[in-house]
Amino acid sequence: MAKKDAVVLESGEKIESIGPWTIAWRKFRQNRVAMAGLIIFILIVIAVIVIPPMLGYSVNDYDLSNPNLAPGGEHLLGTDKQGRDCLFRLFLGGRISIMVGIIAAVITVILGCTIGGISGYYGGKLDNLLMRFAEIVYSLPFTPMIIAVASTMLWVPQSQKMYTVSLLIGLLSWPGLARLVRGQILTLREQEFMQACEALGISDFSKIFKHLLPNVISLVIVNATLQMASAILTEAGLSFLGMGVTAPTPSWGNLMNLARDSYVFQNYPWEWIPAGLMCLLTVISINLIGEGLRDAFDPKELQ
Amino acid sequence: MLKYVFKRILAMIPVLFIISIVIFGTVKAMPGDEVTAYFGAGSKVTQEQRDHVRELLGLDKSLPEQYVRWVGRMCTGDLGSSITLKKPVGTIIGDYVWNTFYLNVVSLIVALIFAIPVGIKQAVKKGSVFDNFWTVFSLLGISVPTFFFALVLIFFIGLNIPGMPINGMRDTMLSSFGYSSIFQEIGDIALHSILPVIVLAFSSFASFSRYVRNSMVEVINMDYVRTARSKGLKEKTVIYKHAFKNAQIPLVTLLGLYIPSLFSGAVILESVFIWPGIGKVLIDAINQRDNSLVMACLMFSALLMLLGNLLSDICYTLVDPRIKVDE
Amino acid sequence: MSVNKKVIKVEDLRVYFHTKKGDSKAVDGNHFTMYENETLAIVGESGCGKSVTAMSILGLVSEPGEIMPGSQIVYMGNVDRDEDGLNLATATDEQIRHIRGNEISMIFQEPMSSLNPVITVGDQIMENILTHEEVSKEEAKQRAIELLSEVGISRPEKVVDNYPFQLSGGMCQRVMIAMALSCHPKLLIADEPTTALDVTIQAQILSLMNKLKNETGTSIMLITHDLGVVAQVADNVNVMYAGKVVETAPVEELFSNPKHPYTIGLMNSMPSLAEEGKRLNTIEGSVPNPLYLPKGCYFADRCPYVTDRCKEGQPVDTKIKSRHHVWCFKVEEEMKQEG
Amino acid sequence: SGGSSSNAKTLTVSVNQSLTGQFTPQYASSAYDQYVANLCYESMLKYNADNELVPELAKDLPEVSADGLTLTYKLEKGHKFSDGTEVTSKDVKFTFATLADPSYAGPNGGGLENLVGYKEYNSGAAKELTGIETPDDYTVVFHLVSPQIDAITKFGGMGITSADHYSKYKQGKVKVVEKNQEESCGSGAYQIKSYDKASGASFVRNEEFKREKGQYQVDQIIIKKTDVTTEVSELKKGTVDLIPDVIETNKVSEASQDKNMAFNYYSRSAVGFVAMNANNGATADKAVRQALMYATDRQGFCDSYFGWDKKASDEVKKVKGGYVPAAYWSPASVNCGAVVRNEETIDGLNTYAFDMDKANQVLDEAGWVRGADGIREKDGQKLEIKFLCSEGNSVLETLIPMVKKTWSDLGVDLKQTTVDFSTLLSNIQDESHDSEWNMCFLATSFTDNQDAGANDSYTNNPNNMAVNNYSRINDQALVDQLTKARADSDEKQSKADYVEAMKMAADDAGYMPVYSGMQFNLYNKKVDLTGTGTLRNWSQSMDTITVK
Amino acid sequence: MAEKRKILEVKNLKKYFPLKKGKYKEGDPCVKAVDDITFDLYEGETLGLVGESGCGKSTLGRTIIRLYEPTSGEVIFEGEDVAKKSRKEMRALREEMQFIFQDPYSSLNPRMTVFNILAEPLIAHGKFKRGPELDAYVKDLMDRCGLPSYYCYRYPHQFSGGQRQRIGIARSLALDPSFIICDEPVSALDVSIQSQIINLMKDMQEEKNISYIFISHDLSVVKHISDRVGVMYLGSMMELADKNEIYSNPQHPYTRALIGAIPLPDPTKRKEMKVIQGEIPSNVNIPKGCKFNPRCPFAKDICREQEPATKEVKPNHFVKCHFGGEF
Ligand SMILES: Nc1ncnc2c1ncn2[C@@H]1O[C@H](COP(=O)(O)OP(=O)(O)OP(=O)(O)O)[C@@H](O)[C@H]1O
Ligand SMILES: Nc1ncnc2c1ncn2[C@@H]1O[C@H](COP(=O)(O)OP(=O)(O)OP(=O)(O)O)[C@@H](O)[C@H]1O
Ligand SMILES: [Mg+2]
Ligand SMILES: [Mg+2]
Repeated sequence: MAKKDAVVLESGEKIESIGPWTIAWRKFRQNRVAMAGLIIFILIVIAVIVIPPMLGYSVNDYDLSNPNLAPGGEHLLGTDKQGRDCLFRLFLGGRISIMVGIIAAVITVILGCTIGGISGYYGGKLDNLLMRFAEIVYSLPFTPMIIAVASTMLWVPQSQKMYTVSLLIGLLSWPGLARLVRGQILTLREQEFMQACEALGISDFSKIFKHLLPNVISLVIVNATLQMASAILTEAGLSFLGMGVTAPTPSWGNLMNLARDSYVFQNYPWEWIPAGLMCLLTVISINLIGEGLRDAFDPKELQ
Repeated sequence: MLKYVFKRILAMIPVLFIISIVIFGTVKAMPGDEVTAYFGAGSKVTQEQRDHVRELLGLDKSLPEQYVRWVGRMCTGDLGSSITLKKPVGTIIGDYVWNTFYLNVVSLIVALIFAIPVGIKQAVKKGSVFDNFWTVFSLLGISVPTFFFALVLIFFIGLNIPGMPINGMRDTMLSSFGYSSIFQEIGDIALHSILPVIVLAFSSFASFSRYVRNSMVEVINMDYVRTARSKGLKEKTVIYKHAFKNAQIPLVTLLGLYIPSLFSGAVILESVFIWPGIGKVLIDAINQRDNSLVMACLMFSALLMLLGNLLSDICYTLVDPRIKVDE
Repeated sequence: MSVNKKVIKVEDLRVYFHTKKGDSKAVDGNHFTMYENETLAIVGESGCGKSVTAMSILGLVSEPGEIMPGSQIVYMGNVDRDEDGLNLATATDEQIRHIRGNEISMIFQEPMSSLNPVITVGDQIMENILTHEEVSKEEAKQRAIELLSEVGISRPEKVVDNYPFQLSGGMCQRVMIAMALSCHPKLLIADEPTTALDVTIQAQILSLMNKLKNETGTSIMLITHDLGVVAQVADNVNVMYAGKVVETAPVEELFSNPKHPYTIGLMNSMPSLAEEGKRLNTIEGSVPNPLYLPKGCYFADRCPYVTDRCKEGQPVDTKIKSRHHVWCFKVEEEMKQEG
Repeated sequence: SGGSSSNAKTLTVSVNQSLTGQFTPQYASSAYDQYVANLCYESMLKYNADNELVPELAKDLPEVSADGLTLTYKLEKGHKFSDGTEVTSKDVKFTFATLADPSYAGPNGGGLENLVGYKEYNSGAAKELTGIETPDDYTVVFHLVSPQIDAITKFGGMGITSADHYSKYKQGKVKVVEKNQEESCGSGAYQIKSYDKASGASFVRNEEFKREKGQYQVDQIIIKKTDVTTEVSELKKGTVDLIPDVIETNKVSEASQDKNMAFNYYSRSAVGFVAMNANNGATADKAVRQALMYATDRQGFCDSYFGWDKKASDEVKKVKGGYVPAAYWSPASVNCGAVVRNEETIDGLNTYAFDMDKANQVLDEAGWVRGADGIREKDGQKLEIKFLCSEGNSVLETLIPMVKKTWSDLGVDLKQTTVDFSTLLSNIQDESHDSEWNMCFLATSFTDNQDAGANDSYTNNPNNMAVNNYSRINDQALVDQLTKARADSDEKQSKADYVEAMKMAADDAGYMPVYSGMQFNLYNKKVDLTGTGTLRNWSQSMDTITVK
Repeated sequence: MAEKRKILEVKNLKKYFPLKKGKYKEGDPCVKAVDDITFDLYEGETLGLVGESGCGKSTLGRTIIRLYEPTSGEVIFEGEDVAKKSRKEMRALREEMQFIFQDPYSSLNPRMTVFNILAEPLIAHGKFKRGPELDAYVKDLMDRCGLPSYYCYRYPHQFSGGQRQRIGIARSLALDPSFIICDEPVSALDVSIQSQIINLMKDMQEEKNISYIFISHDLSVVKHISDRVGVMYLGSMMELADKNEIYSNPQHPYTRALIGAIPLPDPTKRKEMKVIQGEIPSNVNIPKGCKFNPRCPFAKDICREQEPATKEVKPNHFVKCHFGGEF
């Protein structure tokens, strides 16, 4: 029997196999707000990938003869103090902010899933230990950590410093997700289909990868998106304080940091407001996607 | 109950202990020299003087020894003294933590005053225009970088309204040379709080209203709400007494978790608004490598975090009669 | 047969759920009448609209459900025999609130989840009394204690201060009953009051309800899908299928002379009624989705006697005997032939 | 701003870093804490607006013995501390004794080693600081081990604290001075009223202070902590009256646009420079250091960085915001300042004007040849420069892109990293990190008009090298020359020797002076800010500052 | 019946759940979910287990099949002690003993197609490789269980409760077991659907000569399907006998009460229901003496003091009552 998604009977009745993924996607597609979020996010990602090379500048370009130009003309968003094109830096910064968000979310998800999964699946002492560990990590502070870690990477090229930031955000934000995954696995373990696996003599491997994981994955996906949104915000905050991504590499956070110059703050709002707006827009769109996914994956409506 | 709390606190000790090691390690791993911080950057001092101070601060000892001494002193309640401010750390924290607390409490109250009715109404009118509007509004609240919002507020409001203070907690003139009355002082602080409270309350409003809404949505379809209706109760009683009373259980838990953060402060916002709070002190201390102050602040917030968990569990047992912790 | 006073008369009750996929016709043209001092049992498969019918009487149908215009739920418990009652389908919120818990009260299927977990049992009973009667708190509490002891709870003065989670399922159901009875309702709607309970407890609750009807003359609407329960406590039975009553009859009549193919199928599929050691009778297929109801008889798909006519139109009321009515083409034809 | 005492004249001064609360002259170290020390304490001598020393507590400039080993200060009678006691010679001796104390751990104790008896007192061997004699209440005599040209300033410029106030002080117990510094007891015109780290400090008159008519008209002073972002807005709003010591042309531009704002300016006694680590890698080669100096368009940088914004007023556009110093030296120096400020030229001083050909030539000659990737190398070593930058530094944001370009044209592989300031300091103030960096950017300011700062900057004393000699230049001839210049008791001779040293230092090319500039005070028109100067900031000029 | 082969012997089986976390130790406070139960099961027969909610029916079933580790006692299946098997051996044994779950919703993985659900155990036990043979087998299995085979790529949520229960049955039959424990397979279903499932199970039994342990709290269902019936109360087997024997001649007061409480579906035989008072005590504080004594209308002093032994009042009729055989 070939794998088919639909079988049409002689009577004309169509037997479709609508999987949970299909359902989620259908529901997501029907959710206009979430779709709007997705489209905005995709547009932002495309813009962030496409616009910088289109403008043809490079990070190190500067033009001291044209500082602080107002938007319009050759520089659509004007220039900053070093005569760099604001539009270029805005989108390049976006690239970095989003990258940081993605990497941090990936790290969080990997750590959160593994640790939460192990904790929930094996339980007992190990669980207790890991949850204590999560508690400890949860109460660790960002800023001194960032400084300490950054110092060990003194001569890593500037453009790669962002990885430090994303690594750290990822390393410090997993406990929340780990707890969620653990909780989910604990409830799943109580579900009868897991006991059915045991009764059927299914191997641990299949149990984890065929039964547990697919059921956790939707939770993880939802949280990964929300995690990404919050990682972007964290990065922005750190960079705003001058502890995250540092100039000349732009990021939305350190572009907003330009507002710390009172003159720029008052006279050249185009140097900092767009970064804030883009950041806001991105985070909102990701949050919308996350909410949409949460609704789409809502198990209540599966059955 | 007391026994339970006691047990929980006992269980916190090893965790705190490990946290203290990590914090100590991290702070010591930060590059930068306490001796330099001690003299202030750029002062011309000889190596001899530096060595003298190094000895004075106990930095000539090995790291484990320093750690043991630090923990030992902490256990006796001595948090050490700040090397940049030359004052006991305990005093410094005591001086600033209340400003943070005040700001956060006011914002929290403002946020709750709006968030609870809005969240409830959203849940009751799920899917309506009202619901959608506030959903988007609160989504905005959790998505906007707070400092950006603060800057925008200052830019558009603070700078344009004469007499609207854009930073600080009091008018320097008045606070320096004395208020004429307590009311003037209160008024002054209130005026200065407007912008920071808007920013903080906006973000807490966002998360709380979402929280209230979601837990109300869960609760509102419960069987007992239907039972309450079937008794002929007024809709208001049904919603507020029966539904909200249940929805507030997770909310109270959340509040329990939130209370410690009332003390720990929003670092960035305090910087932007020059709010004399503990977050600002911490960030300055980090930048200046005032390590004993940094470590004390971090331990303080870690402790608060753990206490928050405990508090939230206690709150839980207090509001929810189903939970009993006699064991 | 002496005719008791009518308590409620439901006619052409239609409750639709406006879902995204279309209108879900949970109840579609239901009709029945209830009398004082009688127990009406409503039986039927899961999803056939029993609960929705009950809820619509008290106006508890929640979004996206709607009691369609034209539906009549005329409550006559508080008026004299020949007077017009109040149509609950069109009554104002204020009017319905006055009826709820006072004239008509309701017991739900899941006793544990139907009581508010964070309010004491006593408060929940008192609340009902305080809403509808002008009494002091102490009096109300006293009444609550009395009610609890009436429904057979030992040490009621302790139980009033308990939270629902401290009581077992059976006790909770008794609390629910006490609450429902607290204002001496004319009509008690019990929506599967024993389904979640064990047989021994079920027996306790059922005998309690019987006692109640006999002592206070309250009319009871008992929703269940257990024909055994029906046989034991009901006076009249409505068999519902896909949002409609398909057969209604006094209980003895129904058990001795079931007419509708669905009723017959239902009875034959009960292990307790089946012949020893034999295969059970089954009704193949399942209840139609209320979103996509066929235009003919809703049971046509599963009916062993289906004819073309059944697939074309809706069967009409066929009277077998006094108070025994069936909605089925086959029975209609049989009746015609007979006479 | 309005206040409770409505007719009191108040001056609100903005600072954008916190006051740390270390206000006694012995401990004040940051420029902001110094403001407070200046307001509350007096020293024997101070600078006037023309950078000349004039007496304050002293009656006159001190008498210096012919051998340059004894300095005699005569105190003026009638100066009183805020607790009412008179300032006498014992207070002066007390002040220096605390600085020499074995337990003293503060930033201002350097430079006393040349005082007779310092070592003995400092090590605890002697109970008395014998190098300072107080023959009577109004005479203080300092005895030096060897002549020192800057000793007059050194001793004269120290704020004097009250011995009576700290009567608990004993040798080895200097803690009593360190405590409660926010309760000042000085003879200055003002007294601290309140202090809060986060928001600033306020001052009222010292009632014991005898002022001459027309002087010290301001009744109250507030030092208000502001945020860089809104500092100028606050000036405009009127919540601060004065933003002192501004160098960012942006801020000046902005203030200049406002009709209610005024500004004054004078040259700033500070230099921004790149220190090149002569202890590590390519920069150990003098040729490389020189070539990099040639290959840096510092004039271009200054033109851009100190250029006026389009919106700046015409008046301010006439002022030149910054210039390239001719050498790494104090612009306020009496001997060499004029050279640094390009007002004088001297023969033989290499100022390294931007010249790429020259830069290439120097490297070619030194044997650095271009490799396949365009990067020069010599003996298998790549010409790689690790440049440590401090974060949030607007100078670097302009400078780095510029040098990236020209240095890469030169065949240099520039690696740049940004760290926070404390990290930067810990890296360069410790020789063990020398192998990790080649360059860093710093700025330093000078508080006197002496050349002796150079002695520190080029010291090869292993005890002081890492802390003060960032470039790690170890040039014995230069050190000898500087030591000689400092020990000259004759001013002329000293000047000649220092000029000679300046040329030698320039040849060593350890420091690349990048900019020096004007210093502006931005203020409200209701303030009259006369009397400020290069070595006299607003807090030292309160005698002449008035508020309407 | 005696000539039939014993397929399963359960001897003194106990399963205690400790109230504290961790492993059960002698004397710990615990839930005695299964407390010393002994019975046999013969080839091709159905043993019904009835009892009120929480009396340990499911736990017994799960312990037999070793989803729970027994606290003590033996489960001998085809002559071998199940409890002594290693994990690997146990897995092989799973082919022979299977389980059907109560809840048709949570017992099927929502993220697998019916085909995968059914094929998984076959592949896991190496009976088939992926390929046409497997397809054919699964299709056939579905047909036998009354599921159209074209449904095989559907997901569980696309089925009704009855159909899901069929899938569950098909899954348990996939490995061709000789023994199946059915834990309330029809309780969640409507009467009309219930009868379909019961018929299916009976058909399968006839076809393959499978032995069932059929757990239910519905006495009429048990009566219909079983050969013998066991009545459980608070973890103990109160009475075990042939079905006709137990329904016509119940010897334990509890059994009598249970049977008396069944509402007869005959309106002409309305009886004043013989109601036993009280409810099941929690199985943490098990009453002293006979477990049933607090509710027993015939309780004597001895019942309150001494736990009765299991007596064989007639051949194959076991009663755990001091007065067994006297009713
Ligand atoms: N809130 C709702 N939204 C949409 N459909 C609903 C809603 N509530 C009930 N229905 C539909 O109405 C129909 C009748 O439901 P109802 O609860 O009355 O059935 P029931 O006969 O009480 O069944 P059960 O025996 O399971 O209690 C069902 O098909 C159900 O899907
Ligand atoms: N994993 C477990 N941990 C602790 N206690 C348990 C566990 N499983 C069951 N129990 C307890 O054991 C007792 C027997 O439970 P079991 O589920 O076997 O009852 P049951 O007879 O199947 O009831 P039901 O008819 O409700 O399914 C109950 O009191 C239950 O609370
Ligand atoms: Mg129902
Ligand atoms: Mg069970």
